[in-house]
Amino acid sequence: MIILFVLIGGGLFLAFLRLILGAKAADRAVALDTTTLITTVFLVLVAFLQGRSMLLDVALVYSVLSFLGVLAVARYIDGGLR
Amino acid sequence: MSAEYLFYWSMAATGLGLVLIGLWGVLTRKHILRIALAFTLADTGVNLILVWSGFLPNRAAPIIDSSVTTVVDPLPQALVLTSIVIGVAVAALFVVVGVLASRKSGSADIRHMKELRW
Amino acid sequence: MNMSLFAAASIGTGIMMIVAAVAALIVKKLISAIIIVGFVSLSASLLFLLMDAPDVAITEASIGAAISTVIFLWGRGKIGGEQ
Amino acid sequence: MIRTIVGLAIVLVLAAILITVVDDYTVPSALSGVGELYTQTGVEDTGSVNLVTAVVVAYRGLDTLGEVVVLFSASTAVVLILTLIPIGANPTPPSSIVAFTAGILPGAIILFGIYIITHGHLSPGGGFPGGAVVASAFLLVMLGSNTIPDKSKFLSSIESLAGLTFGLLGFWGMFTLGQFLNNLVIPAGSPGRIISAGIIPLISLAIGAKVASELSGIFSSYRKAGGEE
Repeated sequence: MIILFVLIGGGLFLAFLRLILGAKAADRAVALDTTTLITTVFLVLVAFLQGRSMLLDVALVYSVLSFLGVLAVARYIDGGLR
Repeated sequence: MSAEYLFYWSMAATGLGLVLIGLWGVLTRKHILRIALAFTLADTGVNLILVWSGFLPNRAAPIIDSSVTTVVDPLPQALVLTSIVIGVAVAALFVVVGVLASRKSGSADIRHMKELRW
Repeated sequence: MNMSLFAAASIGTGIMMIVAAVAALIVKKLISAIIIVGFVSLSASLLFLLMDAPDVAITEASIGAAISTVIFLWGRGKIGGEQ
Repeated sequence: MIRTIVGLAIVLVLAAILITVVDDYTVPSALSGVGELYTQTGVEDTGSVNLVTAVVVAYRGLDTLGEVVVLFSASTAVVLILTLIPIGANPTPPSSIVAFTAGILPGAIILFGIYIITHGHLSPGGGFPGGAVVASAFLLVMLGSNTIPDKSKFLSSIESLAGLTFGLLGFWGMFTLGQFLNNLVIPAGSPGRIISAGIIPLISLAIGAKVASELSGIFSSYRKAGGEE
């Protein structure tokens, strides 16, 4: 269990570094996508540890809607949000 | 310094820090949309503190089934649920007014918005 | 055991949120600030789940991930110009 | 520069005050006041398994009505401002990948949002999060197209119908049981089933429709202002 937490935390931290330091807006958008993916995994792990399957709904909402923000950033860079 | 103590107080410290950072941003930033972003940050911090005020460690989420006996306080969660949705509508209003003000004065910098001086 | 792991997770998430909030206010370009505020909102949803509030976590995830980011990006696109 | 220093000083003083206020608290071990009452008797009183939905819709239903009015006035202000003063620009059309995805996914997202709304008394969810999810489906439609939406009257009629339904359901409880927004005007049923908890699912549907139509109205007015000129 500790190994899982360390792996998830390390991945989240690396993506977070790219989010803060990222040279361009596109780098930050990709880093945001990565962090939401890793966070979804962590939410599933929390639902497993607490033993309540209804907490999986939160992970479902995350995975359904997290790409919308990245899509909006892409459309903005493209010039579609004016 | 038990783990429970750290778990409980780290939530409050995060919310408090977000409120203070948002307040600092509102006071010192120049760009009108940056001020709106700082406002949103403070909003998130206030919501965190409100939910934290009904939270007890070692209890379950307030959805009763056969395996759960003690749950956390549902009342602050119900208030925050509506507060988040209202917060995004107010942020939309803020953005619209900011865009109109920057159109009128020709710049998004609040130092150039002469009409807003008092 | 679980409690200490959750404490480590909440402390790490809190530190990342604070650093990201400061970075959102001092970073140069506004679009980067909007992306970073989206990350702060998503991390807040993770903290809401750790505080046993799944309803609030769902609301914050859907609002913060999609709607709030798009509203700010739209406003940024309508202002145009510098910064 | 002087503004930065003054702002930092104000924030530091406020932080010191707040830290001295919360300094001597310890981790509590029991709930207090009305929260304890809700957790003890919530399921028998309302028939809803999810206590948050019970508080939002049944115990504090009048507060929720007021908050829906606040949301209504905020979104009406946005729509009114953008109708009176259009802000012109021409967005570029989306690429074919985005257009194709935005044609397929919104149906599934709307279905998921309806699931969240109607299961609000059984699992995490309810009117507010489900309405936000449905509104993000409409947002995806607008991100993936370049046309101007033309159904605003339809949206506002849905909005007024949902608000009217909320009020009328409240008055139903007032005339039969003598209490505004009492949810037991139809029997509670057995907690944990989808048809239970009185009229909580109906009020959740009304709240969800209202939130979704108001947020969609905000997006549609943003896009409409973008299309002119």
